[in-house]
Amino acid sequence: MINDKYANKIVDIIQNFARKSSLWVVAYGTGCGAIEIPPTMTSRYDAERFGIRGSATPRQADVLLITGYLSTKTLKRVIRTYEQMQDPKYVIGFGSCTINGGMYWDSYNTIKALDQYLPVDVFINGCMPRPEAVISGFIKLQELIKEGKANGAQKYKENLEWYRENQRKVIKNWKMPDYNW
Amino acid sequence: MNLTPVQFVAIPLFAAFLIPIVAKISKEAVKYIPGIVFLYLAYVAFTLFPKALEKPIVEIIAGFKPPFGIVLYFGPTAAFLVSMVMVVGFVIWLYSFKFIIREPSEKYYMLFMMLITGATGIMLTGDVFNLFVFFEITAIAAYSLTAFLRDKDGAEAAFKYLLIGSFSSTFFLLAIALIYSNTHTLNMADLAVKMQNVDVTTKLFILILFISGLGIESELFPLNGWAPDAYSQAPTPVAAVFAGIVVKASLYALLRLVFLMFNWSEVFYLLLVLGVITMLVGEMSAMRQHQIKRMLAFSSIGQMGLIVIAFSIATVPSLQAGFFQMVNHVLIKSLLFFSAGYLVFHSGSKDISALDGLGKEKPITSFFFAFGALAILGLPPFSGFWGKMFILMAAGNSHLLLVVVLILISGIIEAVYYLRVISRLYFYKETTKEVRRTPVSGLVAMGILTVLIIILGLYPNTILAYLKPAANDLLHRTEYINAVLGQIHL
Amino acid sequence: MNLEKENKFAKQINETFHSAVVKVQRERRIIVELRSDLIPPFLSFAKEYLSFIHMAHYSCVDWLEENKFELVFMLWSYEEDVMLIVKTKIDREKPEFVTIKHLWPQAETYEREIHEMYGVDFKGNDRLGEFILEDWDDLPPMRRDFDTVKYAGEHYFTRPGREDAQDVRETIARHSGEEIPDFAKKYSIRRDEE
Amino acid sequence: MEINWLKVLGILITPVIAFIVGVTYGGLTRIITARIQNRFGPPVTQNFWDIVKLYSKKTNIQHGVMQHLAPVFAITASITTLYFVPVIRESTVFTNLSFQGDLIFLLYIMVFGSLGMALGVGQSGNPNGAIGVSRGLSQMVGYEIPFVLAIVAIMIQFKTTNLNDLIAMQNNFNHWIIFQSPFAFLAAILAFLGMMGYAPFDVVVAPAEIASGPPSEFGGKYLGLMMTSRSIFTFAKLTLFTDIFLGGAGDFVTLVIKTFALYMIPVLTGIVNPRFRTEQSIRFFWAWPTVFGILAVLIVVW
Amino acid sequence: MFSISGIFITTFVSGLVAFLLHHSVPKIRDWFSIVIMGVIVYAVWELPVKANLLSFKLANYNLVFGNTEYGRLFALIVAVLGFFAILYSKDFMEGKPRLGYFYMAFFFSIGGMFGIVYSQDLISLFFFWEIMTWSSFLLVIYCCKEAQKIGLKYFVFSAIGAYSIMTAMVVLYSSIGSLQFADVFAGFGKMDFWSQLLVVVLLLMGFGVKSATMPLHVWAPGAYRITPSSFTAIFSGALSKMGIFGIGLTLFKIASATGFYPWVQEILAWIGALTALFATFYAVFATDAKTLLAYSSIGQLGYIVTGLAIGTPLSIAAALFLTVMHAIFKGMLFLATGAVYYRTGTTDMTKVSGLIRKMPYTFLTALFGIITVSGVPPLAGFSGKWMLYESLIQSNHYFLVVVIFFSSTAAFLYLYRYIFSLFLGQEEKETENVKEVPWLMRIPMLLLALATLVFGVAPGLLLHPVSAAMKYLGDFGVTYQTSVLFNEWGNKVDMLTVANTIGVVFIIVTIIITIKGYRSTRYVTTKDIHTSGEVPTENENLTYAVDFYKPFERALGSVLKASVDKIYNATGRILEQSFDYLRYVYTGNGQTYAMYVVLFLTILVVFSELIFGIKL
Repeated sequence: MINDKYANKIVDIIQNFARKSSLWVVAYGTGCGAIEIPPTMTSRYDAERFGIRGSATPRQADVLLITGYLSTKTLKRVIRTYEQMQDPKYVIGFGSCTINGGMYWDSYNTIKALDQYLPVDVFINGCMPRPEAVISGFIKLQELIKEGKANGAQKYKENLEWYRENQRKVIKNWKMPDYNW
Repeated sequence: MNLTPVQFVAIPLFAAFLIPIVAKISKEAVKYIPGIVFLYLAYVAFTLFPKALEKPIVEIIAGFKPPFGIVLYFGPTAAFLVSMVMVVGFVIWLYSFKFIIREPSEKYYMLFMMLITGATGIMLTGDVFNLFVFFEITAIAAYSLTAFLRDKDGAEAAFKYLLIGSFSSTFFLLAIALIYSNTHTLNMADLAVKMQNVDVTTKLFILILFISGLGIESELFPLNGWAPDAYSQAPTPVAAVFAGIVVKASLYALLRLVFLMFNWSEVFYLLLVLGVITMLVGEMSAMRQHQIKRMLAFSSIGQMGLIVIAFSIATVPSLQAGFFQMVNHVLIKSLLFFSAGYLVFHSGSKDISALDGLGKEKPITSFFFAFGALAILGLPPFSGFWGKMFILMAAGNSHLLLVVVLILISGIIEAVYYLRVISRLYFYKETTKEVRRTPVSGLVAMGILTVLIIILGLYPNTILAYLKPAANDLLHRTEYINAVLGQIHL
Repeated sequence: MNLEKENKFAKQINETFHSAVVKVQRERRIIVELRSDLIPPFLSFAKEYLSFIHMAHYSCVDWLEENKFELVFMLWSYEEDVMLIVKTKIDREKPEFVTIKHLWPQAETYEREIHEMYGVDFKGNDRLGEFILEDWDDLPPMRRDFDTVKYAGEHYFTRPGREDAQDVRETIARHSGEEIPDFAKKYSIRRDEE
Repeated sequence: MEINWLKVLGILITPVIAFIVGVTYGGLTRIITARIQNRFGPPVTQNFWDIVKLYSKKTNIQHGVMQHLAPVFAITASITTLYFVPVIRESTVFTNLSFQGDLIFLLYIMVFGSLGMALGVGQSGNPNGAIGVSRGLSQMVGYEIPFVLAIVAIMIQFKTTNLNDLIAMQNNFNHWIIFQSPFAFLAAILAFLGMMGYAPFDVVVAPAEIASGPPSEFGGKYLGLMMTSRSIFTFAKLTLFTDIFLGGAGDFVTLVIKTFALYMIPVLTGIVNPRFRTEQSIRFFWAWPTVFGILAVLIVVW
Repeated sequence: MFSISGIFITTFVSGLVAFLLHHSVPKIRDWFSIVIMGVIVYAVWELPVKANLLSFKLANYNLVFGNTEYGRLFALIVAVLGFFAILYSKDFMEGKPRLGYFYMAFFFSIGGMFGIVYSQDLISLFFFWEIMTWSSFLLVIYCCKEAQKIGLKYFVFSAIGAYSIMTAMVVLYSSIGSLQFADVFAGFGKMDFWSQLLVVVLLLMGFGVKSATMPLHVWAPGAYRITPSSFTAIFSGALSKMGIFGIGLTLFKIASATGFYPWVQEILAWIGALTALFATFYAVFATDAKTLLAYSSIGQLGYIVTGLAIGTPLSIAAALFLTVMHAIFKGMLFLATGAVYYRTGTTDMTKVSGLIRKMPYTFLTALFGIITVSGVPPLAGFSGKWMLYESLIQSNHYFLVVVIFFSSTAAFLYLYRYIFSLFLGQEEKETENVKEVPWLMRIPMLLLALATLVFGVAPGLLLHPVSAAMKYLGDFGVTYQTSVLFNEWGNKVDMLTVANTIGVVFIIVTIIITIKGYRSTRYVTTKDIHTSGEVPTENENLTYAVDFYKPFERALGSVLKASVDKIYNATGRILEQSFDYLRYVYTGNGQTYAMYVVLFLTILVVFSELIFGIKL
């Protein structure tokens, strides 16, 4: 419609601002870290100040929060959930387990590095991270979004082959619908 | 040859004696005799009918004038009934033509002719004792026909019939004896006059005897114990004969006597009550029958109840309705018995449950049965509709609303059991068996009945014109008396 | 210590099952060791006659050295407040046992778990399919001869920088001065030593 | 035909105003909720940014044409309802089409959107959505009784079914129907609680059990359109209630005050209440609210 | 050709001809029926309006047939719906057994209905009423063994209804001496109170059976379910209207002359409303689509009865309007359900789902159908409902309007369930290869759908014949313009404005939402849904179809447990058992029979004084 460069830029700025100020987190507690979400959301830390809100379904959500360890069984569901989210979408790795396996480093049933399987925009360290850390992670994400750098979904789309290969290595019985966008 | 009412009695009787003789020459020829007789007599009946409408034909037998001699009274009622008997007789003969194959047919036809003799005699005679004689002829022929198949059940049924029938004869004879001892006459018209002088209690006793005696043959509850067995065990055409001829004739006799001699409202009230009870009991019992012919027998009883109701209302429209329903019942019940006969014959069992899926196997016969069932329920455009309607209207005109309701309730019960059979015939089982044919004569017989039912249903005026004189004739005894006795005083 | 009711139970058990080795461990604890083929009748006996109506737990222990699996049943009597621990040993090479789900329906779930984690086959239980693990095609993971570190190393990408990670038993051993048995060493070798 | 440009203007800007007001109310609600929960709460514009974000999603998915059209149904119903409700009394610009309809018509046109939404939800194939619809419809049957009783009471009391007539009758403060027919107001406002879907009557969307229910398969522009519709619809409903019970509004300030006051009733109720199960909420509506409704009718009749 | 006798003869003879054709040249059977039905529609349309078109004397009764505006309205419903149904039948019934039988019964029932609406005396009305009854009965039992019990129930209830009419006729005839409408209407006022009451009650009962008014509705759900859908459209759309036709006549032509008319109105109105209410409840919990529609029919007929009973011009207009609308939308819905059955072989809502992409036209029909039934503007259902509510309020039936409104709201429940279960939700594996129905089946459905739209925008088109029919019923006038409805307080709804507003907004928003991000909008299958990350397998269907309204059921509690049907069934059972005992009167034993004879004689003798008044 309007191909003017500046107009596009303005639209981009507005859109990025809107995306930044409205982060809906899909309510999917994968591991023990999910226990830190309630204090983050409720009156003590009140993440809603930053427009962060829970969302019941991946269709409406913007942010996928991987709260801690991820067993292979859960990974399958997480991938599915991630793929059902609408672009633009962001992944936050939450806790040590998503970074290097944490205390489950030798478990026969948990993955050790999340970014092998999903494009992570922000990692939050800690076992488990305190709400302050969580909020700071979110704010980092917001900054990235505002600058237009939080393009994990883009990365995923472009390197789908690689991600798929990794995913398939872990999930033996691969029966997933195609990711078509 | 001069056409006279006496032929109705004489010719069948003659034919009945002729049949064994002819049988000696040719067994085949025997079969045609009753047909010829019926055709001829039907011709006679229809020729005499207009005359009878103008003026009742009274024929004196053996020269003695009434009240001393024997008279045959061929009034509108008799003319109507005789015509009916002849038509139905013809159809039944047509049907029996192929149906009676296993047994000596000459005996069957002989008995059949005897029965017709008796029945027409009942309808025509003007003499109480003659009435009794004809009554006995009919009854005896009927007993033997019941046991015609010579099996155990038939014999048992016939014996029961005989047992009850003998009560009937006894009561009848006793009544006649009482009448004669009190009035010294047996001529009915004369009796009607003279009975007025008879002591009331005697009269009442005579009446009770008549009702009990004739009520047995006309299937009034609780005197109709013989009927279900006789109907279901006798050969199918015989059942049709019972329903169509025997019962109607004896009902006519009862009504004639009552209307002539006991013209009291209480009598009609009693008859009404009996009619209602008969109807209800008949229909209710029919509902739970497992054998189709027994079911039809009980349905017959119910229908008789309905007819009795119509007559006992005792107004011109009601009598007219009664006659109409009589015709209906004769036609429809014959059709039902005929088709049921072949259905039972082919299913090999008398049970209703054995009829599953016969609709495919015997399409035409089943169709006739279904047709008959719809007709007897009083559904338009079949003749049953008008019969029921006339009766209801007549009852309504006499402000017998309760009777109307009861008739309608019995109609609902009737619907239930007839429709069940239809369902079984067509929808319970999908058979892939070959179509099995019914003999042509049977189909023709049923076809005639069907056509008659439809004609009467679409255009009841066909016979309605004749019913009013008949009703008048039965209702107004003075005309009868004048017609019979008037000749003397002229 | 009043062990009257425990002893009573022990006596009753001994009277009925002569081969049972009954030990009253302490108050409210009775341990019974039994041949594996006598377990179903014994459990039935305990439930019907000795009032142990509640099956509180059902588990399995891997005795690698003896080449046996030990099945452990824990039954509880509400009437006497006594726990009955029933132990039996079955063959480790071809582990088979019969189901007891007709006695306690909840046993079915325990059996499914034991089947998945140890590979014990329960005759009569028709739901021994996939339970918690999804698409598992290796040794049953709770067997002691299953090398979880090796498995994780083979199957999962391991981020470098975790070289100092070690088996918790070793750490405990080091701190407490306890000696690690030989067989255990086999399964707890430090990565860098390997 | 002469075109009244003022009316055209009204038709164009009324939905926009309704949207702005509705979105602001939504933001305020969140702040108020937050304050009551001892939180700070999001900015007032939060809802607006939410909607903008949803519109600027880069991908949108739909499961079929009915899902595609469902938000259209919803917003059509919202805007049509708005057009048939007199927004500002005796204003050429803001009466729109209200002279063409009446109360019963409004009751029915309000369902249009829900029906379309329900169809779209059905096509999404998500069982949670269907469960939500099932609950929503059941609950609707619940609150419809007191609401209709209230409306009927008012209609027979004032012998009119036209909203404009009703407003005209309430020209004075003490002629407001809330004072003339308090029971009707009670019944209607209790039904209104159910209509707005705030707690305790929010079992329809119950995020924790059925994943937000009906809209669970809607995202991106579809959800954005739905939220837009909801904002407009909220405003339309509030205006309708103001018109019926509070004598309408002569200017925007009055309108905002009255509607906001009305809006606070379900919002504040919602904040402090847990959630009813479906049958509980139905039973609730069939108890006291219905009694109030019947009382309202009886009082009018006698 | 365009004489009444022509119509009758054509219909009935065509029935027979179609039967014969089935057995001789089955190829032309269908087209023959379609052409004939088309001719009949034309003939009915062209038939002049005259009270006495044909009269003759049959069996001492004068039978009169004539075309009144009132009858014409119903005749047109029958003819048009019949035409559509028969058009639909060609493909729908293909390959089914007993087609000759089907067409014969079909034509006969159509003919019966013509007879009813054209008759000007009670005898011919009853005559054709019975023809209609048994021919439709034949179609009820048409399908299978399962249908037999249902058919019997239908027949028994029909018989109860018909016999009530008959009894009323008997009473009327005995008091007035004629059964012609002209005489009956004129003479009814002079009858005594009890006869009047009896006649009115019996007539309403009789007609109420056909219009499935509670508590005489129990035959309807089963019968509607079991008949072939092409006939069910007629059954529910036209045949049940005969009851309405009769109720209309009874109320305005007969009962209005009596002193207790207001009572009759009030009671009937409440019966109608309660019928609507309870039928709606039952419909909500039905699991079979046709049962659901059957209960829906009962409910809708309840509205119509209420409308008629109120008896203000607006309410009668509403009732007649709804009558036509009900014929249209219930025709549509049954045809659509039939289409589903045609392709999937079942109408069980728990077994079929997700047909929208396979059968879009059928879905469209069903969609229009449910929007019309629910009364949501701009389709035509709204006009009827609106008039009904307005008339109820303005005639001071406050609680009635609440009941009606409530059941109308509850109707959303079952309507949504209907369309959701059949067409929406996830696609079944079994219905993978389902295609849209043939064009001959689509055309009737789509035409009817179009009709709802046209009448929705311009209700005046339909109010024209309706108001003409009302003129026949009495001095009723209703104000209307082509697209504007007026109530009695002078308020109005302009349907054209409404439709325009909705249309314009709808189209604009549709365009916007379609253009916005058109490239990035993707279609995904209904299997691709958010299920907590679980991937449903191909054979797994997650459509929520069983116990759809469990919460509502819990809220209603024990209200639903009460069922008239159970009472009827129990009565039937008890009666049959008692009849069974009666059977033992006939023991088959000769001695017993002889004893009966003796007993009879004895009773007559002993109680002679009681019986004859003479002591023996």
